[in-house]
Amino acid sequence: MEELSFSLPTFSGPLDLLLHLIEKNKVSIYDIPIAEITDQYMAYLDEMKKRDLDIMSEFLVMASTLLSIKAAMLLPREETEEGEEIDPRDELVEQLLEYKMVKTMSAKLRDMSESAGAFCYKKPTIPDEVLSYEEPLDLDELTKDLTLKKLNEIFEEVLKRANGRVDPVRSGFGQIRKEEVSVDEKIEFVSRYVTEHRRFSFRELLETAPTKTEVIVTFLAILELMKAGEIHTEQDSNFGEIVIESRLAA
Amino acid sequence: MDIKSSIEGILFVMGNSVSTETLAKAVGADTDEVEAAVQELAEEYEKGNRGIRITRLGDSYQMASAPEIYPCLVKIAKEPKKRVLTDSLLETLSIIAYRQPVTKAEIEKIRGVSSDHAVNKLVEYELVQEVGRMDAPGRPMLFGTTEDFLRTFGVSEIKELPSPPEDLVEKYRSEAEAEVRKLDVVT
Amino acid sequence: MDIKSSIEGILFVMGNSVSTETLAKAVGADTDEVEAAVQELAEEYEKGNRGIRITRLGDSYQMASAPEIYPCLVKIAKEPKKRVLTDSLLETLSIIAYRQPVTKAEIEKIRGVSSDHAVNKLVEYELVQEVGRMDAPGRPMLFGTTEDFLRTFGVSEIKELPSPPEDLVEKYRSEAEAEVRKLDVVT
Repeated sequence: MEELSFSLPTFSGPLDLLLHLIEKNKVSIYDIPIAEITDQYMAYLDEMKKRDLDIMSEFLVMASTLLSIKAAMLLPREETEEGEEIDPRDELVEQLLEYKMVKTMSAKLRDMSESAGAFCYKKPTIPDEVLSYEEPLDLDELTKDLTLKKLNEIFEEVLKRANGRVDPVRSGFGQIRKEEVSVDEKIEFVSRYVTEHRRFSFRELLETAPTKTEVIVTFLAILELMKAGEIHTEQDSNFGEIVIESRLAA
Repeated sequence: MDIKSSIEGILFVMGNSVSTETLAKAVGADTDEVEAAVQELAEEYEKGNRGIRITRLGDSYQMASAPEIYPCLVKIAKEPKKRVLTDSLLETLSIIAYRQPVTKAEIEKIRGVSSDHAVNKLVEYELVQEVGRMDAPGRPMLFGTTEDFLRTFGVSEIKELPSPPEDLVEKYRSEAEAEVRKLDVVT
Repeated sequence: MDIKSSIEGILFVMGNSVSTETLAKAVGADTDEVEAAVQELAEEYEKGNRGIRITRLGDSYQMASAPEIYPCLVKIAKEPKKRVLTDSLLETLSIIAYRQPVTKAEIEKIRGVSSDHAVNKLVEYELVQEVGRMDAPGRPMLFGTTEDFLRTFGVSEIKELPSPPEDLVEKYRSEAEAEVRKLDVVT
């Protein structure tokens, strides 16, 4: 067995190292002396570990693969259905062959990139006249889907939306004044309303509340009455209609 | 490879102008030889009516495309700008059409959003133009529709535009005004 | 100006690779005419031993300097920084080049090491790109080479890459067999 050289080349992976050992020992890929190669592989691994504790787990996986093949070599050979002996090294051999091919091709690619590097390219130099050119405006094309009727509809839509932003309650009010509605008063009012109407929507009830404050107080009154068990409320979905129903006997 | 071809390749890669001195250094010849070779090359391109030209700039030379290919270049050199009337442009246009002459501030009040960009785009598209200034503090610009706008819609005067129901307009106007008045009270 | 000259000018200005389709759009001809004109132009440059070359990259063409003038160029221009591809990167790249489209898992199986980092680096270098997803559990990403790959290795298409691996397998196999026979003789 050869002496280990201590100027360790870097290997791109366990297969790379394995191939290196096979070539160094001048043995055939098809007939790897597993025992020897495994010993050498492990020795390399030890040396690598001394230098770099972050040794890649893949190298260790290969080490265990080699050890398991080494063990299998000592046992009587398994046979295929046709009665041929199965060499425990076969799978590894296939993998090594494929890997060797990749190495050959990558060496070729490296050569090719060196000769291709002599081609030089140029950055785009687009003249200003071209860059500042603008297509002439085609007004008919631009407005081809637009009719006066549609423009009119859009305008009305815009106005409606503008209207939606104006608070009708506040704008109809003219000025700010203190609201004199207490929750107690409102509870009394709603309570009466419940007795009269039995079942109605919250929206209906709000028609009796002309200001924002009254709306809030009415809502508080509803909550109070619910707590007291006088009414029952239902709402099918978020923001849906709230239905209020009396729980007191008519 | 001869001097002329070497210079050709160098001018191509450099793109910018290259001085005769630099060219001489590159090809290992004196400036007179370089000068003669570049002239010859420039003439070949010119006489062959090629897509490339060599232009002299003082003591330098530069490779450039022939101006004749500009029409080809504009077709592919940049993404054509897509001009479309977006919803916000349409809204702004409708306000200007029905409320003209109108200021940007008024448009913004109706739309509830800043309309600077939309107005500028419409001016660029030649559908809207400045028609004067309002006699108010700051003398804001007034906008109206263009003749192109009328022509596009086949009407001869703004008056011919179908008007939105007047009562509707009035309703919105009075409501909006009412709120504005109320805001005055608060402040 | 004829198609050939127009294409010459366009390739010069654009600098990058331009697809035959784009060229056709620019000069207003069909792709066959463009193809013929570009071929003719490329041949003229080549046969005239000129300083400019036209290289094909898949369905695109790009103007380049003749490799022979590289020594002249480095005398006056900064030498372009070459990207150093480590053994790991080259191995991964050659697997992708010959096996594309290929998943990371397949690459890892051939190399026997995790190739995540290598693939990501190659994507960053724009030599490799995602080309789709495999119709298999987990829908793994498939990788293939880019146009930059063709440029870097001086080929017009993947098919031009040397010796398909299949031939090599046979070579190694027969070599190995010869070796085994030799051993038989010795023993």
